[in-house]
Amino acid sequence: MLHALDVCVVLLVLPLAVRTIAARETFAAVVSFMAYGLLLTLAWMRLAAPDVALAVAAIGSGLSGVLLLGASARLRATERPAAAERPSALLRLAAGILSAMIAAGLAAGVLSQPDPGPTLAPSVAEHLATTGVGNPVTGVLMAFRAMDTMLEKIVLLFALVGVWSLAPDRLWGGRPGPRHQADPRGVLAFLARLLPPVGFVVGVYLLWVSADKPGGAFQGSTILAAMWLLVMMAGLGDTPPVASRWLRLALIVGPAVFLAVGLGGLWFGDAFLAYPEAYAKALIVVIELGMMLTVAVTLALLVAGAPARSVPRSVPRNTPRNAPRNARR
Amino acid sequence: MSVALDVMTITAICAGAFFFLAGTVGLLRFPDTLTRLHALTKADNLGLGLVVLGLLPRMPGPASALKLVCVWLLVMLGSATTSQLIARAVRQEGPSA
Amino acid sequence: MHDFLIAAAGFVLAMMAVGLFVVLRGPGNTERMMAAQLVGTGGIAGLLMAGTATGATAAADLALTLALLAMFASIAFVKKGTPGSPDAPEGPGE
Amino acid sequence: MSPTTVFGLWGAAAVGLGLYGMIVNPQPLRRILAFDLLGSGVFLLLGVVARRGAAAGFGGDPVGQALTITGVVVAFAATALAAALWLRLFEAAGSATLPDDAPPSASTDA
Repeated sequence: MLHALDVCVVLLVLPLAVRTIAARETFAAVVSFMAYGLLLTLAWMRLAAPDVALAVAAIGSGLSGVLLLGASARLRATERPAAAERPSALLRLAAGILSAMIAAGLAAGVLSQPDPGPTLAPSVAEHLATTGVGNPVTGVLMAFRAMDTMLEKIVLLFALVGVWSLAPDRLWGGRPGPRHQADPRGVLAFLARLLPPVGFVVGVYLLWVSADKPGGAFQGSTILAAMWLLVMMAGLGDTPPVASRWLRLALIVGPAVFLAVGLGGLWFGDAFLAYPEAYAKALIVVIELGMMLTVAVTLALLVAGAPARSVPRSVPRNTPRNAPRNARR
Repeated sequence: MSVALDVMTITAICAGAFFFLAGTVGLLRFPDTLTRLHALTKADNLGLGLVVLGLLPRMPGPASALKLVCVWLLVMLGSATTSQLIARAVRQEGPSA
Repeated sequence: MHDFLIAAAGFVLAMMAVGLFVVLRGPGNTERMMAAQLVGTGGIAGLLMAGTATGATAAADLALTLALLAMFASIAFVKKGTPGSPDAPEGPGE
Repeated sequence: MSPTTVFGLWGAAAVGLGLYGMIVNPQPLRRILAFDLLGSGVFLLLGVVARRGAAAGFGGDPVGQALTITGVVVAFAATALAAALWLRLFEAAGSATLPDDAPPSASTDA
């Protein structure tokens, strides 16, 4: 019965994938891809990976949708000229054959996997007790492969620096994205006041349960980022200027804490990022809290984009909290 | 007792599935955007609500049951808000269909 | 009961499929957005039913996340062309 | 068919479709979408491998799952960076495609 459901989901998802590639209008492709992402989370549940399902769900429905819909609205003018540049039939045929061959090769690989598959699960199970956490995925992310997780934080920061550096010189240090305006007594503002507290609770909950049950710091911080974006989209708060000092601090606190704990491991323990066993869980929670703040801010700013509005010269550095908000441009 | 709960689960979930059917049919058959929006909210509110109601007796404890109710409340909040926003956009720009 | 819940989940997914494919082809972007919304709700319902049937407790947390973020796409859809918002200079205009 | 086979085939198909879209679609945002589709296929294949490594009471190999989470976040960062690049190119050049025959520097002073 469940297997029939799996096949149903795949039959539902393949046309969506085809539409994502082949739909005539970009908007239809984006919506197809969003629906595809939702079904993808169901697949991850069926693959016994609830942590991944949560990450895919949070990123797919909270951030990707906003990013892609916004970009598709702004790039709409390019649609017609781009459609005229359709590659020749020969190139399309060649690309089709190449892609089909690669897909067939992968499918053959899927069908001929060794049984039992290669796994590191037993060694994770063996050493999980030393980390103090019960969720093996959290254990891998925060202890056994902590180096990867730390470097990934830094990759996120680099991506953000890359996005920011696309700003024209005169706007450097300014605020990203448009200043959204909405009726302060309207529905959207109502939602933006009601939902963020709920989202905050759910985000922190996901971090907290990740010690023993599916959840995680990424998943939680993605939800926090989405809530911040909601406040910005409803016009209740503006994006902070890129030059703001508290923002920079929030952006480095996660990697900094991670690095400090890692160096502490070198000092007190026997290796970089070696946690003393008695404090392992406490240290992991401290790292995760710092990481949550940094990742949430980074993800939200990645969606917000490059600086697009300059900050008035009179208030060069810090957040001009009481400056008139509408007189920006 | 457990038979009564089973009957309740089956009845509520069948009713919920019916509202999903109704929402889909409405989305396909109704003449303009605003009425289609109306059909959609039936699936959001009643369809999911009845499914949640039917699943409540199957939950292992009150905490999980509460979580399920929260899911329903959040979906209702979201669907009510977005319906308002979409309807407003349609009124400003004229129906798109 | 297990089979009933799975079958109900399958039914809801099938409903979603029907709505989706007719509407994605359909005329207006608003309809497409509504279809996406329907997929979101149907996905949550199917997830809860299948999760309850298989005893996957994480399904409730996942449904909570999806429910919390379900409205974001629609909000972004409504926001993008709001008149009066000082769009970035590179914006193609209303 | 077992879930790993079904979802593995889905992953293979998504990789193929995404690759085709990335080569063929001239519209930049569509290429980003195709890239994400390709990525989702790769992650699914990873998830299938992890699922088949279920052992020691875990539903799947936690190492593979953890790497997938890392990958999902990095893929999102790449998507955001790519979208920002295209938007900037469009802003500077008034067009978001790179013509095949023009030198790349021509697009900035159009």
